[in-house]
Amino acid sequence: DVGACLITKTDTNPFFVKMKEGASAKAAEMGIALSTYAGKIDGDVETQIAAVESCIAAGAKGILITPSDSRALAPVVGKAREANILVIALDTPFEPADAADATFATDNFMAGEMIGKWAAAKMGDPAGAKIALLDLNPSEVSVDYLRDQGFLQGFGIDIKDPKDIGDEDDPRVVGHDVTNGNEEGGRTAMENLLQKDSGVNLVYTINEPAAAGAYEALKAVGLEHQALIVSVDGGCPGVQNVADGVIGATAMQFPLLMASNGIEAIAAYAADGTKPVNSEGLDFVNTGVTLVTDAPVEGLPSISSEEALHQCWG
Amino acid sequence: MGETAGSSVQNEPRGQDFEQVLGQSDARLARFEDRPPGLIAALQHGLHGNPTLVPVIVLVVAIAVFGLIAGGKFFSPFNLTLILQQVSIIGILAAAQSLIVLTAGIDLSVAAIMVLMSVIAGNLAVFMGVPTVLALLVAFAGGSAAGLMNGFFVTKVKLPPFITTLGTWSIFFALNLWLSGAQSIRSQDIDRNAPLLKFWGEGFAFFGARVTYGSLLMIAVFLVLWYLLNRTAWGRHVYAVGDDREAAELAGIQADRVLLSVYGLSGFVCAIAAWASIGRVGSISPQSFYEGNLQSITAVVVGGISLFGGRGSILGALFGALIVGVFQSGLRLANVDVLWQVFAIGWLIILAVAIDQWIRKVSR
Amino acid sequence: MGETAGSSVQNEPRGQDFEQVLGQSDARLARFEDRPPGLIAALQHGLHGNPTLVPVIVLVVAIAVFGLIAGGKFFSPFNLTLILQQVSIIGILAAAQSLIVLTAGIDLSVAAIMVLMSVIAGNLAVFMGVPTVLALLVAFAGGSAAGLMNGFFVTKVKLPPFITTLGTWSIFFALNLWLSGAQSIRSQDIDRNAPLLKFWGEGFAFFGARVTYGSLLMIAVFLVLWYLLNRTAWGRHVYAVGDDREAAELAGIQADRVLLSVYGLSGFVCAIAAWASIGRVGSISPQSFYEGNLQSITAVVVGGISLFGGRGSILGALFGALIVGVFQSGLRLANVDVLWQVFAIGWLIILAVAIDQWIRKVSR
Amino acid sequence: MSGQPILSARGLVKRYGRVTALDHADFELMPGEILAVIGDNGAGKTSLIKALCGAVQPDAGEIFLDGRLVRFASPREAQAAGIATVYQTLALSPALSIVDNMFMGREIRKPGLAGTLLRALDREAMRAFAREKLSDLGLMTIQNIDQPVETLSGGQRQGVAVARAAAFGSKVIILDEPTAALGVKESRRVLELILDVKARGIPIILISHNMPHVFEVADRIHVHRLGRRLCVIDPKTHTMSDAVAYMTGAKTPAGMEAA
Amino acid sequence: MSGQPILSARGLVKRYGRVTALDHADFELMPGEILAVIGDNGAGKTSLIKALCGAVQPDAGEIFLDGRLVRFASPREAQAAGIATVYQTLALSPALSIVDNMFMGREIRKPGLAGTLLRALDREAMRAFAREKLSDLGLMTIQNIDQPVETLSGGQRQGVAVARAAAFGSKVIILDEPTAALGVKESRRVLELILDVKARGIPIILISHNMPHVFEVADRIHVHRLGRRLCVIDPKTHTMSDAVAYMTGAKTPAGMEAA
Ligand SMILES: Nc1ncnc2c1ncn2[C@@H]1O[C@H](COP(=O)(O)OP(=O)(O)OP(=O)(O)O)[C@@H](O)[C@H]1O
Ligand SMILES: Nc1ncnc2c1ncn2[C@@H]1O[C@H](COP(=O)(O)OP(=O)(O)OP(=O)(O)O)[C@@H](O)[C@H]1O
Ligand SMILES: O[C@@H]1[C@@H](O)[C@H](O)OC[C@H]1O
Ligand SMILES: [Mg+2]
Ligand SMILES: [Mg+2]
Repeated sequence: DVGACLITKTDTNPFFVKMKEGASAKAAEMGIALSTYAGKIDGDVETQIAAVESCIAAGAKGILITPSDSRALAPVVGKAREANILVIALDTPFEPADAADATFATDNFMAGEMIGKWAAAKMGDPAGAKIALLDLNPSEVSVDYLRDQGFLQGFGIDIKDPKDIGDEDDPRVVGHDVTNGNEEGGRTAMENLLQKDSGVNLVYTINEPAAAGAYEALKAVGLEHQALIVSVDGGCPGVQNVADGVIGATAMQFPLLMASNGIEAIAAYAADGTKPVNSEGLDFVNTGVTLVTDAPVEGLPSISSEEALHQCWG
Repeated sequence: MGETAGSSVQNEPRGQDFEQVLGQSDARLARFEDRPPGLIAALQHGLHGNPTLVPVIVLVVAIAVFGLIAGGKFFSPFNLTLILQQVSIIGILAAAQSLIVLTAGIDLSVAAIMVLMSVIAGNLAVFMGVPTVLALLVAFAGGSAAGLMNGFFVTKVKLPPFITTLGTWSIFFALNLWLSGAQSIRSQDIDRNAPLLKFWGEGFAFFGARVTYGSLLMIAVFLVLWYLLNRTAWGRHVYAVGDDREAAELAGIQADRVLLSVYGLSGFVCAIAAWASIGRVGSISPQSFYEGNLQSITAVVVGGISLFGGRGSILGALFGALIVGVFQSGLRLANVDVLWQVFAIGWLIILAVAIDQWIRKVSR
Repeated sequence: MGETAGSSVQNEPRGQDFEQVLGQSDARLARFEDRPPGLIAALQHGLHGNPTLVPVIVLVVAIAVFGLIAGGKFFSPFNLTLILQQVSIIGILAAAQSLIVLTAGIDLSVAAIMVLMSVIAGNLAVFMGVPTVLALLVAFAGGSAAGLMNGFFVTKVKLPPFITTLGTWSIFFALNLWLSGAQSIRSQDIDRNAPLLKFWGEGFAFFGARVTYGSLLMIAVFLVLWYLLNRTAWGRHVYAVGDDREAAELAGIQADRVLLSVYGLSGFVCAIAAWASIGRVGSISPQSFYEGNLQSITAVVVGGISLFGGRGSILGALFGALIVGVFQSGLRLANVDVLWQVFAIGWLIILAVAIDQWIRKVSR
Repeated sequence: MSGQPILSARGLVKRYGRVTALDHADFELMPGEILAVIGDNGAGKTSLIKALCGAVQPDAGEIFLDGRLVRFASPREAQAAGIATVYQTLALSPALSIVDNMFMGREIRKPGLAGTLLRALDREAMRAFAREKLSDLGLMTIQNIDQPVETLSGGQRQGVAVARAAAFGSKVIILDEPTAALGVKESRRVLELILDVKARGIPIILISHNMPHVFEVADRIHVHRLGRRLCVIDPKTHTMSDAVAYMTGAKTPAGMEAA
Repeated sequence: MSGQPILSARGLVKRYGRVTALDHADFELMPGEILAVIGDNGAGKTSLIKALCGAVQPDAGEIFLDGRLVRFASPREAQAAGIATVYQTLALSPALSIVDNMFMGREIRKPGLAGTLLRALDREAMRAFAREKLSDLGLMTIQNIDQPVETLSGGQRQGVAVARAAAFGSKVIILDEPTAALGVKESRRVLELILDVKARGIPIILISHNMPHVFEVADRIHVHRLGRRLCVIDPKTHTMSDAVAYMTGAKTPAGMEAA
C-alpha cells in the first residue's frame, strides 16, 4: 500500500485545517494511508524537519508540505527526494522552487494585485486614497510581502523593492502594522493606523481574520463606512463577511484543491513514476485565485459572495 | 496549683547572681534617625517606603517623553483612552498573574485558559443555543476549574508552578484547538445569537475620549483584588504563603488551601478576561493572544511585583500594563518599526526592574 | 603568650560545676538503620540515593512503550539514531540551560542567542567573504558576550534571571530579524561558500543507523560540562551559589564572578548549538527554534534538575531531551495529531516531574 | 503531680532516610507543669515536639490529648486543639509586619457588616492587642509595630514568636530553645513569662540547653537520648551534674521512672 | 595586654533605613587575646563584626588590620587577609556535602597535570582533612562526611561551621554566638577549641550572651550598647553583674577605658 504525508505550517489556521480535510478525504477515496503533521506555530522549522524525517523513516511514497521557511526546509526535502519520495510544496513555494518536485500554489502576488486593482477601480479616485496595510508579522515572510506588494502594485503604487514591505514613499500609504494574522492583531493594528491618520479609507489585510478585526476597530469609532477593506483567502467565514459587507473584496484560494491534487499526484507517481508538470510559464502549478466581491468592477472577472459560498476553500 | 513547688521560689529574686541588676536596666535598644543623608538618597528612601510609586513615576515619565516625541496625537484624550482599551485584556490577565506571582509562582497558562474559555462560551452561546448567561457561567466554572487544576499540581503533587503551567499550557492549547477546530467565531454571528458576549466592548464617549466598559472592568478587577489582598485575612495569608511557605504553615496557615484558592481565583479572573476579550476583539479567535502569557508576566514585573513572592502591590501590575501600552503606542506614533518596538520593550523590561531594584537596595 | 592570664586556669577542670561529668560521656548521637521498610519504599529509597536514575528509567520505559505501540518502525536503528539527531540541538541548548538552572536561574534567551549567532556566522562566512573559521570565532565570542550581558544584569544590576532574559530575548530576537532581514540563508549558498558551517550535519552509517557528528557533539558537550561541574572547584562553587547564594558569599565565594562565568559559558554553549544547528537544519533560518527556549527548559525539568538551583545532575537534561524526543517520535510514528502530541507533551512534563518529586519525598 | 497527663505519647517513631530521629519515644506532660526536655544536639528533641504538634507525621506511635487519641495532620489542627508552639526556626514571615505575623491565622475582623460581609480586618484592634502583648514581654522597644519582621534582630524576632505563642496557646505551650538567641535581659523576660503562663494554669514544654534555666523553672525534666526518653528526673532531687551525665551518656539512670 | 591592636576600627557607622545599627563604634582586638563582645539583642554586635569582615560595607569609619587601613569589599577579601568568621546564620550550603562546605572556596586540587591542567579536585585529600578536623571537635559522630548539610541537626551544623573557621582562620577568628544552638557537651568542645586556637596564638572575637562562658574564656570584654562600644572591661577585675549592668544600661561605667 501507498503511504503519504501532509505537513502543514500549523494546525491553528483554518486554511491548513481545510487542506488537511481535503487531503484526508482524497486519500481515503484512493486508498492511500495518509499521515498528517504540523508545526506548533508559524515558523516552526524544527518540527517540520522532524516530520519530513519521520516520513522518510516510515517509508512514505510522497510528501505534501507547506514549508514554514521556504529556504530552511529545502535541504531536508532534498534528503527525502534522494530516498525516491515525491515532494510537492503546497501553498508556499520553496526557494528555489525546484527544491520540490512540484508546487501547487496560489499566485500570492497576483492575489494581491487582484484586490489592488479592484480597490483602485472601486474608489474611482485613487489619488485621494489613504491606505492602511495590515501585514502578518515582523519576519516579513514571502506570503506576507508577495500579497502586500502585489496589492500596492495592483493599486498603482511604485513598490520599489518587491521583497521589502514599507520601502515605498507614496504619501497615500498611511502605514503598515502587523496582525499575526488574527482578529485581535487586526483590531489593534487598525486602531494604531487610525491614530496616525483617521482619514484612512482603504485597508489591505493579510487575511480575513485580520480583516474582521480591522472592521471592529473601524466600527468602534463609527468609521466602518468610510473605509473599504480588502483581503486574501476566501475562507467561508471570510466570504460570509463579504456578504455581510465587512470585506469589500477578497481573493479566494483553493487549499482543498491543492491538497487533493497533491494526493492524486502521489498516487500517479506511486503507480508509474510520473511527476506533475508546472503551469505554462510558471515554476509552479497554479491552483488559481478568484476575486470574490458583491460589487464587481469593469474589466475584472469576479464571482459574488453567494457563488463563492458554494465553493469556499473547495 | 498550690502543690507544685518546682525550683522557682516565689517573690524572691530569681535566676543567676549576675541577673539581679536587671531591674534597673534601660529600655532603649537602638538609635533611630529621621534625616536621610543626600538628595538622591532622600528620593530613594522616600520611594522605598512607597514602592508602588515607582511604576507610577515611570508611567508619568513615559507619558511625558512620548508626548514630546510623538506630539499632540499621543496626548489626545482619544489616544489615551485607546491605550486603556488596548491594555485591558493583558491588564486583566496581569491581575490573574499577579495573584500567582505573589505566592512565588509563575503562570504560563493564563492566556491559554482565557482563550479556551472564550471558545467554550462562544461555542455554547453562538452555535449550541445555550442561553448566553449560562454559557458565561460555564466559562467561569471552567476557568476556575482550570486554575484549580494548576493549583492541584502545585499543592498536592508539589510541582513547581513554572513546570505545572508549562505542562497545562500545552494541554489547554491542545484542547482549545480541538474544541474550536481552529475556526474563529465571527462578530456578526455573535451579534445575532449572543450579543451579551460583546458587552465589555461597548462604552461611552466624551470630549473625544472613548471609554469602554472593558477598560473600567479591568480597573474594577484590580481594585477588588487589592481589597482582598490588603484588607482581608485571606490576603494576608496569600502574602505569608508567598513570603515563606514553611513558616506560614508552622504558624497555622493551611498553605495548600490558600494556594488552591489563589489558583482557582486566578483562573476565574482569566475567565473574566475571556468575556472581556470577546468584547475587545469583536470575534472569538482561537489563535489570538499566543504571547499573552509572557505579556502578562511582563506587565507584572514592570509593575514591580517580586517574582520571589510575598512582596509588591497588585496595583503595580496595572501600572505595568499601562507602561507597556504607553510605550507601544508612543513608539508606533513616532513611526518606529515593529522590529525596534520589540527591541525597545526588551530594554523597558530591564530598565523598569533595574530602577525597582535600585529603590529596594536601600535596605541592604 | 605567657603573659596573658585570662580567667581560664590551665590543667584544671573548666566550666560550670555540672559540666565536670562530661569526661565520661558517650559518643553516639542517633541510631541508623539500613533496612528500609517495604518494597515500593525500597525502590523509592534506592532512587533517592541516585536521582539521576529516574530520567534514565523513564527513558527506558518510554522506549519500550513506543516500541509496542508504534512497532518495528520505531525500533529500527535508523529511527533511534534519528531521534538522537533530532534532539541534538535542543539537547545542547538544554545543556546551556542547565548551567543557568543550577544557579537557580532560568534563561528564556538561549534559543534566541543561538539563532542570532547562526545568522551572524552565516552572513559573515556566506555573504561577506570572511573565512569560515573566523566567522565561527566571531559567533563564539558573540554567544559568550550575549551570555555575559545576561550575567551582567543578573549580577551587577541584580535583576532576576527570568526578567533579564525575558528582556534580552526580545532584544536578541529583534537583532536577529534586523541582521537577517528575516531571510534564510540557502543550503546551496552555504555549500558553495562555507561548507565547514555544515560539518556537524555529516556523519557515518552502519547497520541502517546514521550517526551524525552533531549527535556526538551533544554528548561530548554534556560530558565536558559534567566534569567541570562535578570534578572541579568551579563546579562546586556553581552548586553552592545555586543552593544558597548568600551563604556561599559569606563562605568566601565570589558569587558574582561565578555567575558571570556561568552565563558566559552558557552563551558559549549556545554558540556551539548555533554551529550544530546549521548542520542539522542544512540552512540558516532566522525564524527557527522560536520555542527553543521553552523546549530546553522542558528537557531540563523532565530531566529532574530542580528549578530552585543547586540540585540535580546536568546529565539529567540529556536524558530529559531524549525522553521528549522519544515521545515525539513515537507519537508521530503512531500517527497522532500534532494537537494530541502537544497535549501528550504537556502531560509528560507534569508526570515526569511528579515522579521526581515522589522520589525526593523520602527525605521529608 | 498526679492524675492523668494532659498530653502524652507512646512509641513515637520518625525516620529520615536512614536516620531514626525518634526511636519508640514516650512522652508525658502533666496538667499545670513546666516540663523541660533536654538532650544532646541531634538527640531528637525537635523531632519529638514536631510530632506532638502536627508539624511532622510520625511513622508509628500514638499521641493523646486529655487522654483521647489524636492525630494532627497539620500544625493548624494542633493549634485549633490549643497547642501553641514556638519553633526553633521561629516560623515568621519576614516580609510581613509584626502585627500581621502575630495574628497570622487568627486575624480579627471588623464588627458589623464590614467584617461579616466584606470580611474586612480590624487593623486598629490588632495593633492595640499586639502592642500590649509585646509590652508584656518588654519588647516595645521595637519602634514600629508595622515594620517588617525582617528588619528585626534575631533576638527581637524570637520575642515576637514567643509573644505570639503566649497570647494564643490555650492548652499547651511548646517552646523549642526560646532563649537560645536571646540576651541576658531578654532571656529573663521569657523565663518570667513562662512562669506567668504556668501561673495561669497552662502547662509548658520547654526545650533548652541552658541548665541553670532548666533547673530554675522546670517541675520535671524529660531527658532525651538517642531518639527516645531515657528518664524523667525531678530537679529538686537531682543536680545539674546528674542531668548532664544522663543526657550525655556519662551515667545510666538506675532505679528511676525509666522510659 | 600591650602593643598595637591586630584588628581595630574607628567611628564605624552603619544605617539600615532609619535604624542606625552602628553609631560611630570603635573596636580593638589585641594580638593573641580572646575578646568577648557582649550586648543586648539589637545592640549592633552582628553589624559590627559584619563590618569588620567585609560582609557589609560601613557608611563611615575606618578599619585597620595590623595597623594598616583596610577596606574589605567582600568576605572573600577579609578571608584572604586571614580573617575567618562563623556567622550567626552559619553560611553553609544545605544541599552540598559536609566536605564540600568545609572546603568551599579553598578546595584542594590533585597533584600533577590532573590538578593543574584539568583542575581536578583531590577528593580523597579533602575527605581525610575534613574527617580530622571534625574529630578534633568531637563531631565525628556524623555518620557520613559526604552527607548533605541539610540532614544535620542545628547543633551539628554549628559544629561544621566552627570546624571550618578553626581550620582556615590564620590571623583572626570571629565567632558570632557559636554556642547558642549547642548542647552542654558540644558547647564545651567549642570553648575548648577556642582556647586551643588561642594557644596557637590566633586572637579570637567571641560574641555571646552566655555570661559564664564569656567570663570563663575572655581576656577582655567589649560591652556594646546602642550601636557603639560603651566600655571594655577586664573579667578579672569585674563581675558578671557589672557586665550585665553596663550592657543593659542599669549602670554607667565610670573612670574606665570608655569609648
Ligand atoms: N529533615 C531532616 N532530614 C534528615 N534528617 C533529619 C531531618 N531533621 C532531623 N534530622 C535528623 O534527625 C536527628 C534528630 O534531629 P533533631 O532536630 O530532632 O535533634 P534535636 O534534639 O532537636 O537537636 P538540636 O539540639 O541540635 O536542635 C538528627 O540526627 C538530624 O540529623
Ligand atoms: N538587614 C537589616 N535591615 C534593617 N535593619 C537591620 C538589618 N540588620 C540589622 N538591623 C537592625 O540593626 C540593629 C542591630 O542589629 P544586629 O543584628 O547588629 O544586633 P545584634 O547585637 O547582633 O543582636 P542579636 O544579639 O539579637 O543578634 C537592630 O535594630 C536591627 O533591627
Ligand atoms: O496562504 C496562507 C494563508 O491563507 C493563511 O491565512 O496564512 C498562511 C498562508 O500560507
Ligand atoms: Mg532541635
Ligand atoms: Mg547578632
